[in-house]
Amino acid sequence: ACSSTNESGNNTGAKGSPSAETGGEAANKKLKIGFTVANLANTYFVDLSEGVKARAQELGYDVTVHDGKGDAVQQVNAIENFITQKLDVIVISPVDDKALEPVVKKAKEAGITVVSSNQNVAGSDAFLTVPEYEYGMAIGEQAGQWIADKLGGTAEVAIIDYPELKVIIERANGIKDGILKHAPDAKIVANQSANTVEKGMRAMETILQAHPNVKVVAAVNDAGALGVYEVVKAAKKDTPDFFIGGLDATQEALKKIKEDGIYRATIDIAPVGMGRQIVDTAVKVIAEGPIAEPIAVNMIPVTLSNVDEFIQ
Amino acid sequence: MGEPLLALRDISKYYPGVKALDGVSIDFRPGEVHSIVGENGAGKSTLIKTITGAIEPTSGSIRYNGVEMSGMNPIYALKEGISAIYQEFNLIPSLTVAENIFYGRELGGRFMIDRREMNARSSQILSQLGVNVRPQSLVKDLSVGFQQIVEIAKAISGNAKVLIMDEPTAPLTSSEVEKLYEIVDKLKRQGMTIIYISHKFEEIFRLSDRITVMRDGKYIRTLQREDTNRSELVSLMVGRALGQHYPPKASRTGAAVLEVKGLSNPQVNDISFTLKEGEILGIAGLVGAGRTELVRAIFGVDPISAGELLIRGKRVKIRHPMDAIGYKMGLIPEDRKQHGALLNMDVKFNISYASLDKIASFGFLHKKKEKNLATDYIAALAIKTPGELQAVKNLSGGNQQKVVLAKWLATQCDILIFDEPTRGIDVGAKQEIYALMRNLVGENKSIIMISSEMPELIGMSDRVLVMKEGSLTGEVAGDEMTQERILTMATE
Amino acid sequence: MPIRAILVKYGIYIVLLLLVFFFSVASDAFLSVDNLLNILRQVSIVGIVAVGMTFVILTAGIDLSIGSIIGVSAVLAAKLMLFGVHPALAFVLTLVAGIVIGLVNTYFIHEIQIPALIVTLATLTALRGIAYIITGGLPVYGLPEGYSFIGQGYVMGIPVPVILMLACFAVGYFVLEKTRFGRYVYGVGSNEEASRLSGVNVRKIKYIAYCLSGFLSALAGLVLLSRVNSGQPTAGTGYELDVIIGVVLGGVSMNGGEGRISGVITGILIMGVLTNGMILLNISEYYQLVVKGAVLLLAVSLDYVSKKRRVKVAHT
Amino acid sequence: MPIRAILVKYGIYIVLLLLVFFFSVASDAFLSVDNLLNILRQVSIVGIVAVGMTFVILTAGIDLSIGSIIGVSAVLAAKLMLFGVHPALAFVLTLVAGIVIGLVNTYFIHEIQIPALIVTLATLTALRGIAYIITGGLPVYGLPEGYSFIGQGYVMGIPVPVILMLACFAVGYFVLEKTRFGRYVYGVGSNEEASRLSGVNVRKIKYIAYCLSGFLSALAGLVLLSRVNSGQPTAGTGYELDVIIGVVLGGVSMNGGEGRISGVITGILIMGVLTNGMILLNISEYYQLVVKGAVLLLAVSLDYVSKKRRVKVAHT
Ligand SMILES: Nc1ncnc2c1ncn2[C@@H]1O[C@H](COP(=O)(O)OP(=O)(O)OP(=O)(O)O)[C@@H](O)[C@H]1O
Ligand SMILES: Nc1ncnc2c1ncn2[C@@H]1O[C@H](COP(=O)(O)OP(=O)(O)OP(=O)(O)O)[C@@H](O)[C@H]1O
Ligand SMILES: O[C@@H]1[C@@H](O)[C@@H](O)CO[C@H]1O
Ligand SMILES: [Mg+2]
Ligand SMILES: [Mg+2]
Repeated sequence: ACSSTNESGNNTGAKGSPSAETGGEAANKKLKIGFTVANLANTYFVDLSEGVKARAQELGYDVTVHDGKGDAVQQVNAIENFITQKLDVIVISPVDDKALEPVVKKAKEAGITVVSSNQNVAGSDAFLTVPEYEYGMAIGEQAGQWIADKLGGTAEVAIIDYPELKVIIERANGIKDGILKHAPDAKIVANQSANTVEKGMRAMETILQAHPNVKVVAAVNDAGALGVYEVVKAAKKDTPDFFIGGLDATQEALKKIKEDGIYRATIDIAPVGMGRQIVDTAVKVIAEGPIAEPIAVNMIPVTLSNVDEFIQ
Repeated sequence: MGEPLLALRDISKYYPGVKALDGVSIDFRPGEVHSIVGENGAGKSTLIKTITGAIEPTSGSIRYNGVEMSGMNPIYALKEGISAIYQEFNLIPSLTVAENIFYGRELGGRFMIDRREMNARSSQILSQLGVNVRPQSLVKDLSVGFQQIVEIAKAISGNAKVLIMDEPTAPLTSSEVEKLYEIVDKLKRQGMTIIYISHKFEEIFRLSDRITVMRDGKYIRTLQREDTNRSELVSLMVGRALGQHYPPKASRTGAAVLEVKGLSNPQVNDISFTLKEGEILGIAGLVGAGRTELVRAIFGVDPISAGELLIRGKRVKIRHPMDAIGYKMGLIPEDRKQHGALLNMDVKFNISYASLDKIASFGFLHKKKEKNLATDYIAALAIKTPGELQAVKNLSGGNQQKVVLAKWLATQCDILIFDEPTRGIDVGAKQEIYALMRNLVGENKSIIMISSEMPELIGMSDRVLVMKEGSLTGEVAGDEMTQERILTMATE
Repeated sequence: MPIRAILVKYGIYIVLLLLVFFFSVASDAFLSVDNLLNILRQVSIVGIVAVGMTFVILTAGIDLSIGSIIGVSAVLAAKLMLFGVHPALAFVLTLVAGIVIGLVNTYFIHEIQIPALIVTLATLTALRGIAYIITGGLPVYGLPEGYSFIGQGYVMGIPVPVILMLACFAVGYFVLEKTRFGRYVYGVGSNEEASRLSGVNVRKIKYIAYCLSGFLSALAGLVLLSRVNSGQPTAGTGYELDVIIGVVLGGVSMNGGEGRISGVITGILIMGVLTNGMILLNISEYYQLVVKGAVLLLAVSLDYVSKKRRVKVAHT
Repeated sequence: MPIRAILVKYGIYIVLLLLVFFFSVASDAFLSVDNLLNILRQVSIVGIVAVGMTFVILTAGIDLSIGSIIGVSAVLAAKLMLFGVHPALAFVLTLVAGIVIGLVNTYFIHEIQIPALIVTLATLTALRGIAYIITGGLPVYGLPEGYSFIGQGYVMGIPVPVILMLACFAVGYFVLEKTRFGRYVYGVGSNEEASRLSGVNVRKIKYIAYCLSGFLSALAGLVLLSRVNSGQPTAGTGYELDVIIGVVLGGVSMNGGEGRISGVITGILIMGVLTNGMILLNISEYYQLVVKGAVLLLAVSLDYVSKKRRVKVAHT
């Protein structure tokens, strides 16, 4: 099940996004692309790489996808190998942006086009960004709004974070600020780490013991939120005023939202579409030169009201 | 007598550089006790392992009960009533005595075991053997001697038709050995065939109907017990006649080298004695008397709770074998597999291991010196090995013991403690070791020797201490050193 | 009984009690039936696998592939059901797959004589690849309705995974303590050559141990699948460490031949109580790691120090 | 020499040659000086740690904490430098910290007699927590300019990490083959009690082995820090498996007392060549896992089968 919402990528609405046509014209030769991705154990990145692969295939390009496994060293290694292979384009979705600066410099010296995604590696020719803090803020605001509207402005809140990853720390901060923005009286009673369904379950089962009155849970991704969802349902706490929100707009989350249950919201960042856009951006850079401005992908909150547009 | 029960034909077993067995044919008759004798490395253990299928012979055939056996393996051998006590330790340390005795053929149903019944039957068997060991004890908590008794109990508890014993008495003292004789006699009366391997002539003549001699992997001759004698066996084994068994004792001994005063720990109790220069001091006692514990405490292996040690009149503290070695002491332990040899390592490694300081400068080894050291001792002790790079685990039991001896001789220490030094060693080699010990004391070194072989103890020692239950119960010297006297002191 | 003797005999159990006591005092939420069932449910997957691992380690082996078996089983069963295979059949097929993996492991370990650590590291790696290949890296959703019972259902108020785990422990206990096969598991681990010479079919014992581990890991994968309602290709990653910690904390020796199921349960519970208690106290993830490491070390120290003392006692 | 004998003696080296041959034919990019230096540089961190691990495993121990030591060292050094400590001093302090961790490991392993697996699993867990705590979970940036030399510099065209790794291997080889201490490492692993009775200071040997492992892991952490230009709290996660695979693939026995440094280099290179070659051939990540598992199994099988055959030859 692929969680892309917009295969074409034009729905991301990013300014400066090149169309497939300009790309096609610019690249007469068959490009060789290497893509090192932060962690393929994460569904989001699987989708992102699927998008890259699909678009490259349409254009007749070669792609090598490398799994960084959450280890910056692996990515340095991979980029070194890409340079030796004399690829035309290196795409990086970094575990850690700073870690890759020196090797990106080497790639540039070797005349290779470098595109960053998610985090910018200094020296890249273009950068597609998911601003992490804003991304967290987006779901935080949904939760805060819920508290303000349905819970009289106050509630016990649990945040499912994942401080083992740098970018997610930013995101969790965004969630917190988003909630407090609309519901300054909300009480955040628990922060627990989970990035998978199973860990989400374990965390929520225990949180419910310590804080049976939790009404709102916001999670740094849908996987963790789905775990929370299972637990709240099993504990029969799925009252009409309960709120669960996640991020990434995975198909499973969308399905839960559509059921009009306690899974209330997620945020779409269209990973497959973004993957396609990465390829097109590379083509554009080769044709027209580096793009200095970050290319922001759109973030669209998905709730019951608009979920049908995203479900496949 | 009639058909042989077990007929070996032309059995050979080759290892790289070693013909462990070279075309051996032997017949074993029903109901006989048939001993096999030969020097260390003659191939005795290898031979019996081919009988039980523990190893596969390179060539040759075995007929059992008139049937040709091909592809023998231990499971099948046991089913066919061939059971064996191997020379190597073959118990399960983490299981109880009873569980070991019935290991592989537990009492109970098809799936379940009946612990109560196994314990009860084990008690019976053990008391038959005249020992008082709880069937519920874990084997790993027993001393070597008791472990051996458990092995014997295990071998006789089934209803074997052929019972093979490879040096079963090596870790035992006289009273247990006596019990073993009775058992063997009884089993023989019941019609069991017993194949018995030993280096002790006393046992061989006491038990055997027939005796087969092997040398260098070859069959030499089978003799009727009545028709032969010790010196004939020895010369068949060694290939030449051997002279006087024990070398003459020293005429006099010198000053005190080691004084032990009031030494105590949980196993030994207020022990005091003196070892003199140029002396061989024997220690006698039954299994469990605490002799091993005493020398371990002296050597710094186990902690002591009271007492002091003086070396050449100076008080010393020994808390670790390192300290003991620093005072030029050496200990040849009784349990060579666990405490003596590094089995996976080669002969050279083992021989040089305790004296690396002598072949190294600033921590760097001189390979040449090391090799010479090893080859010298291989020659001096006539260690039977294809070379100094052979792994010790591939040597015969007796030759492993020689390697451990060599390790300590190489340290050139002044005070040597031998705990059962000739256990599992053949006559020829024993004599070499005896001569060597005498030479050492001749050079004004001193030796403490623990032995469970009374004749050896008496033949070699200048003086004998007797221990019982962790305490010294007496001391004998000169003409007073008789078996009876020592035994009375050891048992009271 | 003097305190020292109690410590000696029940070291690890006492650690568990101390932890329970501590968390009961520190958090109101800890000592409730609900929360205790939570803990049991949360350790159930690791617990089930630990029974198989106990057998393997007792034979002086090790099975690092269990985490990947969990992953493969979860996605395999999910895919089968999505393809319309009846859940019961999918269930059985997956368990069989677990056994087959056990066979492969044992083949290399026993016939080719490669160290178990290497063999199961290799299958750990390869099987994780297979889980990814089966799913294309994406979770498998859309399981049939009733399937959630194994992971989420209750029988008489007790979660089904807990019942499964307790059943596994009970059977494991029984087999190890009361049967011939159990004796041979200890015997093979303690002295393989002696076992062979005593007529024990060593090969068979090893095959059964690793196949049991494969089977129980597959069962755990099925429970996990049902518990999270989706087949995750990453499921079970890193579980080998949790399982080994539990088993060895419970007193099973890595050298084989020593240890008991009752200790293993306790070891698993210690880790479960610790995790649960720290979440209740809202301790940060970072400090949780430090505390876990420290408790592990202290718990085993207590156990070993008291055992060392026992040896000394035995000598007197 | 007959083919069989060559196989027996050089099994693992032949596997490496076969892989090199295969990738040279299959990919144009493989057999270039640049790429071979790439491979060496990419295995350098694991290689440096493998030397220490070899010592530890030879004494019949194991050190699972190495990955976390790498992480702690990287962030510790980074923080120290940020606080203005001179890089050279930060360097030395970090290496000392590695040694101290080795001391702690050995204390529990040797004095309290807890199995090394458990002790180092515990320190693995706790140290990772500490790495997170030091950094608050965020990478540490802003290292002084010159620092990148250790990880990224060259001396006469050879990358510095490669030089460090080769130096470690050379010293390791020398110590194990030529010195008294090396002998004792093998001896302790082969039979600890017999070694003690032979007057070997077993305690000292073990402390040195684990401290060496801690020291080299810290060194590897410093190289990693310089290579990625930032102190990552997650650095080194999971490296213990890579290191152990390399060491055991190289013929070092997990039971201690057996194996050589030359084999370890080969083992490490096999894994490095495989990873590099598969990226060059553009094999999908998922299939890479399967291939890696399979090659690992086959390589060790070849080695073991030929060794077994040697025994069989011996039997004939
Ligand atoms: N696995 C092996 N590899 C190489 N050589 C071996 C192996 N096993 C035994 N040998 C050699 O075979 C020969 C016969 O050994 P065996 O153990 O049968 O002797 P033995 O007569 O029982 O001696 P002992 O009286 O010392 O026990 C010895 O030279 C020994 O070194
Ligand atoms: N009935 C018994 N059951 C179990 N263990 C026993 C028994 N009797 C004594 N022991 C143990 O045996 C140990 C002493 O045996 P050990 O073999 O070391 O003594 P020894 O005098 O050196 O005898 P030998 O060297 O002749 O075997 C003691 O530590 C004691 O715990
Ligand atoms: O792990 C997260 C994913 O869940 C997705 O949100 C994109 O960013 C990654 O870092
Ligand atoms: Mg023999
Ligand atoms: Mg003794």
